[in-house]
Amino acid sequence: MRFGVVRFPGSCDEVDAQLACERVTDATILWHGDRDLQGVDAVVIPGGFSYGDYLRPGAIARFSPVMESVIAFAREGGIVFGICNGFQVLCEAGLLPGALLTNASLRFVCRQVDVVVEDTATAFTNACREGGRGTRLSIPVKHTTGRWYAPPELLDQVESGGQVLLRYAPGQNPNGSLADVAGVRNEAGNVFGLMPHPEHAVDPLTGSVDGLTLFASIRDHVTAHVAA
Amino acid sequence: MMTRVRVLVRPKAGILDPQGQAVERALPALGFAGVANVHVGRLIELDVDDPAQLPEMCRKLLVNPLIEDYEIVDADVAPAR
Amino acid sequence: MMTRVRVLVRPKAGILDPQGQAVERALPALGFAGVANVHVGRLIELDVDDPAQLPEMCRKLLVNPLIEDYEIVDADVAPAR
Amino acid sequence: MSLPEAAVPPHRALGLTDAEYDLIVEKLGRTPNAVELSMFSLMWSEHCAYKHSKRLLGQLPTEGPHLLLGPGENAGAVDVGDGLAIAFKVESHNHPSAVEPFQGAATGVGGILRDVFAVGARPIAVLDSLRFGEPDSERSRYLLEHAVAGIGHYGNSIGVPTVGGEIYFEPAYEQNCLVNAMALGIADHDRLIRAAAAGPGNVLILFGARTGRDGIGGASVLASAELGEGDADKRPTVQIGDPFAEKKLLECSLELLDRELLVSLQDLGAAGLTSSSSEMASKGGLGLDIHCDRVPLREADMEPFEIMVSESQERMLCVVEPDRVDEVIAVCEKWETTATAIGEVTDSGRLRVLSGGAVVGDMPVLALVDECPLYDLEPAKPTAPLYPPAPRTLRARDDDAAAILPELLASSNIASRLPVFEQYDCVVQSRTVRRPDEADAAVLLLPATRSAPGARGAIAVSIDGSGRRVAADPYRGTMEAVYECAANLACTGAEPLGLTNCLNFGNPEKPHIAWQLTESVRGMAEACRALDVPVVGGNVSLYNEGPDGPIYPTPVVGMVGRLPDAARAGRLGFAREGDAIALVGPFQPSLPGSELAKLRGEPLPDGLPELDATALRTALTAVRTAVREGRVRSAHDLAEGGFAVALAESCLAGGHGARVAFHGVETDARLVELLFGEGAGGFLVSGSREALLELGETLPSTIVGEVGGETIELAHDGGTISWPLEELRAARDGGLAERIAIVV
Ligand SMILES: Nc1ncnc2c1ncn2[C@@H]1O[C@H](COP(=O)(O)OP(=O)(O)O)[C@@H](O)[C@H]1O
Ligand SMILES: [Mg+2]
Repeated sequence: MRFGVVRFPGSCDEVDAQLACERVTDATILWHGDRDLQGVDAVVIPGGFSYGDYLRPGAIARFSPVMESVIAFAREGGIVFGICNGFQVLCEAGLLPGALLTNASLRFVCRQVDVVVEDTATAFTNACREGGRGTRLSIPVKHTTGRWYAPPELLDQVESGGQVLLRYAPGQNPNGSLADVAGVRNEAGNVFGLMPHPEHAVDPLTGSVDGLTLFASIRDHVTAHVAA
Repeated sequence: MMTRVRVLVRPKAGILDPQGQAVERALPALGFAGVANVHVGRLIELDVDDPAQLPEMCRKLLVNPLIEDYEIVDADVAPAR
Repeated sequence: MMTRVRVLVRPKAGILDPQGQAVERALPALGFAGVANVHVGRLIELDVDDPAQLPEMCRKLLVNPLIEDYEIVDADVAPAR
Repeated sequence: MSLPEAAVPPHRALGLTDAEYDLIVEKLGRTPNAVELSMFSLMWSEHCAYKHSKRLLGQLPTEGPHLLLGPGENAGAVDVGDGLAIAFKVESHNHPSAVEPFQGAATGVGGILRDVFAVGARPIAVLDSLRFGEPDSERSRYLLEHAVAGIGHYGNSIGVPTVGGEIYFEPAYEQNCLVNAMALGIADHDRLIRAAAAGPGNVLILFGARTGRDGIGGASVLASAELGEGDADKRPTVQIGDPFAEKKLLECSLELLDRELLVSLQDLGAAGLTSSSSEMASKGGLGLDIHCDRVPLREADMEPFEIMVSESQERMLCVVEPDRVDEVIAVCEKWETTATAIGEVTDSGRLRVLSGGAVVGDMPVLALVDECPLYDLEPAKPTAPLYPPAPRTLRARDDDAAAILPELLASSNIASRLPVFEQYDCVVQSRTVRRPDEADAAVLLLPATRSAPGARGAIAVSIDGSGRRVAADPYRGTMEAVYECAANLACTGAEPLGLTNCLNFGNPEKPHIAWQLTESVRGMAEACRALDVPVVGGNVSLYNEGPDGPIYPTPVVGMVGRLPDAARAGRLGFAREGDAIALVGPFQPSLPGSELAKLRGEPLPDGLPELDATALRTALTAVRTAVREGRVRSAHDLAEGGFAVALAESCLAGGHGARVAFHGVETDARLVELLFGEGAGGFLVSGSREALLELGETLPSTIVGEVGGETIELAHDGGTISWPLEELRAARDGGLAERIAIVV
C-alpha cells in the first residue's frame, strides 16, 4: 500500500503529510506537473498555500495536470484525502460538497482543537471503531479560509447522507463553519476533506498522536479492499 | 484590439460576510453614520481579445458560483462619480 | 433615501500585484488565450445616506492609499454587459 | 547622464554629507554621474555601511567552539552536532512597518528568510520581536494588528513556523514601532555557502521576481531619516511581499545547491542589486560587469539607476560557471522562477554598470563597499531623564499585593500573547516540541541523530530585550537581555551556542544616544564573554526617533542552544499536585524599573542593580542540568512581574494551583517588593522535595511551597491571600485580547 502526496507550487505541508503516511506505510511525492500517479493506492492533497492561495484557495491548483488524473482516479473510486488546502482544492474541483470561506474572525488561526468522529465505518475513520461514534481526536487547525459552507439544500443532502465525518467538538469551532463541520466526504465515500491537520498529530514529541488514526484507517481500508 | 473589462464578484446574498460586517461596524466608530448593507467582494480587471469568453472564464476560474455572484462590466463605460 | 454605491479598489499602477499575476498565468493553462494586464482588487458595495462622505471613508478606512487606487461608482448606473 | 540642477545638491537629498561627497569624487577621480551617486548613497548609508556602529560592533566576541559562520555572511551559523548546522539572524524592518505595517512586517520576514537560505540553509523557524506604543492608542492597535497579520501572512504561506517572539508596549514606541524578525535554518555543514564572488569569467545570474520601482530610495531615505511631517512623500515606495514567489525561490535555491550548481549565492535585500552585487564582489576581491538592461522588469521604462537601487522583493543573485548556466536556468524554470544572466565576474576590482552596451557606471568595488568613512561616537551620559514616566494606570493601592497581581497579569506587557501567536502557524514542518506558552523557549526537533540512537536532539531558541530596563541602565539592561535569553534556554535544558542581535536605537549623532549605544554594546559583549556565547551576526537600526524623542534603546537578543533529548525538554507549567516549588538562583528582587513601577507611574531609575556573572552562570548551568536530567518537572525564569507573575504563569500553564508561604516579611511594602520585584537570575522550579533540596546544594534556593488546588494561596505574617486560578486566568487572557479587537 502506497500513498501519493501531491506537491503544488506553494504547498507547504506535503513533507509533513508524507512523513505521517510513512509512519503507517509507504508514501511518495507526486509533482503537480505530472499526470502519472505512479500507481499509488491513495492520494493525499496536502495543506499549504498552493499558488499562494491567490484568487481563492484551491482555485488555481485544481486545474493543474496532476489534478486531471486525481479527478479521474476519484471518479473510479480511488481514495483521495484532502487536508486543509487539499480540502479547498477538492471542493473547488467539485469532488466534495460545499466551499470554504474566510474565517468568521477574519484572522488566521492556529489552534489545537478536538474533533468528534461522526461515523467510524468509513475508509478514513475505521481505526476509531473501538471508541465508536463520538470518539474525540485532538488535532491542530491552521488556516484563514476554513469556514465550510453549503447552501441549505446541499447541507440537508450532506447531513442526511451522513457525509459529515468530523465535527468540531461543542464550543471549539474555530472558524464559524456551518454545523461545526470539520470534514466531509463525497457521496460515494472515497473522497474526504478536512480542515484540521492530522499530519501534525502523529508524534508524541510534537503533540498529540490522534491524527495517525486517519492515516492508519486509509491504510487498513486500502489493504483490505483495494490492494488485496 | 483588446477590451478592458471588469468582473465584479460579490458574496451571494444570505452568506455571512464577516468582512462586510467588520467594515459596517468600523464606519460609525470613525464618525460615518448612515451606512448599511456593506459587502466586500473582489474586483478583477483584465484585457481580453474576445469578451465572449468571459462568462466561461468566470464560471471556470474567476468565480465560485456556489458562494459568489458576478457581473461583467466594460471598464471604459463604467461611469466614474 | 440611501444610495447604493460601489467602491472599486485596485493595486496602484506599478505596485506588485501577485494575485493578478497568478490569475494571468492560470488562464492560458485553462485554454483562454489573449488575456493580459490582469489585476485583482476589492469590490466594496454599500448603501450610504450621504455619498459626499465617500471619498473620506475611502481614505480613512476602505482603501490603503499607499498601495491602492479607488474609484466610486453608482451601483444603479453601472451597465451590465 | 548629467545631474539636474537643483536647489539642494542631489547628494544631500540622498543623505550624503558634503565631506562624504567630496570623498566619493576623490575616490572616483571625477564627479559621479546619477547612477554612481545613487549607488554610493545607498552603500554609504547607515543601513549598509554601519558608519556609526561598525567600530563598536568590533567589541563583540565572535569566536566560539561551535561557530561555523560568523558576522559578515548573510546569516551566522553554529554547529549542532552530527554534521548539522543551524544558521540564524535577526533583522529590523522598523521604518517600512511604521509606514505600512502589513507589508513592512511581511517583507521583513521575507528578507530575513532570504538571508537564511542564502547561506544554503532551509528555514525552519521565525521569531518576531515587536514594540508599539500603549495599546490604548488607536495607531498602536492598528500597527499591531497589521504587523502581526503581515508576519503571519508571510511565514504561514511560505511554510515556516513562527515559534516565538515578544511584544512590549511602551509610550516611547508610539511614533517609531519596532518590527524585528529572526529566522533559523538548518543545513549540513558542507552545504553552507558563502556570498563571495569567485572565478573571473563566471556568470552572474539574477533569479526570482521581476524588478519594479519598489522601495526606490528606501534604504537611504526611509531607513536613515527621522519620520516626521513629510512622511506622505516617502510612501509611494512601499514594497509588496509575495510569499508564493519566495516559496518557489526558496525551493529553487535549495535545489540549485543540492545539485552543486552554484559558486556563490546572495540575497537581494536593502539596496537591491547595488549592495548584493558589490558585496559579492568585495568579498571575493573581484569585479563585476552588470548589464542592467538585461534585468527583467515589471515596468518597461525604468532607468539604469532605478534598476540598480530597486528593492523589489523575492530576488536572489548567484555566480555560476559558464557551462552550468543552462542547468541553472532549467532548475529555475521547474520552479516557475525567472532566471537571467545579467553579468560576469571580472578581475578588474570595479563594479561596472552597462546599458545598451555603454558603460553607465564604473566604480571601484573597494570604495563602494569598504571605504565609507566610519564615525566615532561622542557618547555623553544624559544629565536629565530622557523619558518621562508613563501616567499611573494601577488602580490598586501601592502595597495591596492581593489586588496588584490580577492587574499585573492583565497589563499590556504581561497579559497572554495568545491573540497574537494564534495567528502564526507554529507546527508546520513537524519539528515543534514546545509551542508558545508551553516553555520559556521554543524547542525544535533535530533530524534523528546517528550518534545517539533513541534520543532525539533538539534546539531551543528565544528572543528577548526589554527596552525599559535598557533605558534605565543601557549596560546592565543589555546584560539582562542576554542572561534572560540564556535563562529561557536553560529552562528547556538547552545550552547556548550562539547569539544574534538587532540594535534598535535613536540618532547616534546625539551624544546621549551614542552613550546608550556604547554602553549597551559593552554590556552585550561582557555578558557574551561571561557565558562563552559568540555573536554570529546581527543588524543595526538607528535613527528611531520622532518629534517626541527617541525610542527606548532596544537591543534585541536572539539565542540558539542545543539540548540532547527532546523528550526531556522543559516546560513552564506545574505538572503534578504535591510537587514542591522552589525559587532558585541569585535573584535580588527590586521594584525600580519593573512592570509594577511602570503601572504605578514611577520614573525610570538611574541604573539597575549590579549583576554577579559567576553566580548567574552557575545558576544557569544548574537549572539546565536539572531539566536535562529530568530532576525537575517544570522550570520558568522570573521576568516581568517577578515571582508572583512567574508563579501564576506556571499555575495557569499547568492547570494547577499552588500554596506558598513568605514568612518573616515585615511590611506590606516589602511583601510587594518580594512578590513583584524584578532582576536577573531567578527561576521557579517544581519537582520532588528531594530533587529540589539537591538542586539547592549548588545554588541559592528556597522551597516556597507546593503545587495543588484551584487557587494560589499565599500565607504571610499578616494573613493569607487567596487568588482563584480562574480569576487570574481571566485577567491574563483578557488583558490583550480585549484591547485588540479586529481593526479593518
Ligand atoms: N549588531 C550586530 N552584531 C553583530 N553583527 C552584526 C550586527 N549588525 C550587523 N552585523 C553583521 O554585519 C553584516 C551586514 O549586515 P546587513 O547589512 O544587515 O546584512 P544583509 O545585507 O545580509 O542584511 C552581517 O553579516 C551582520 O551579521
Ligand atoms: Mg543578506
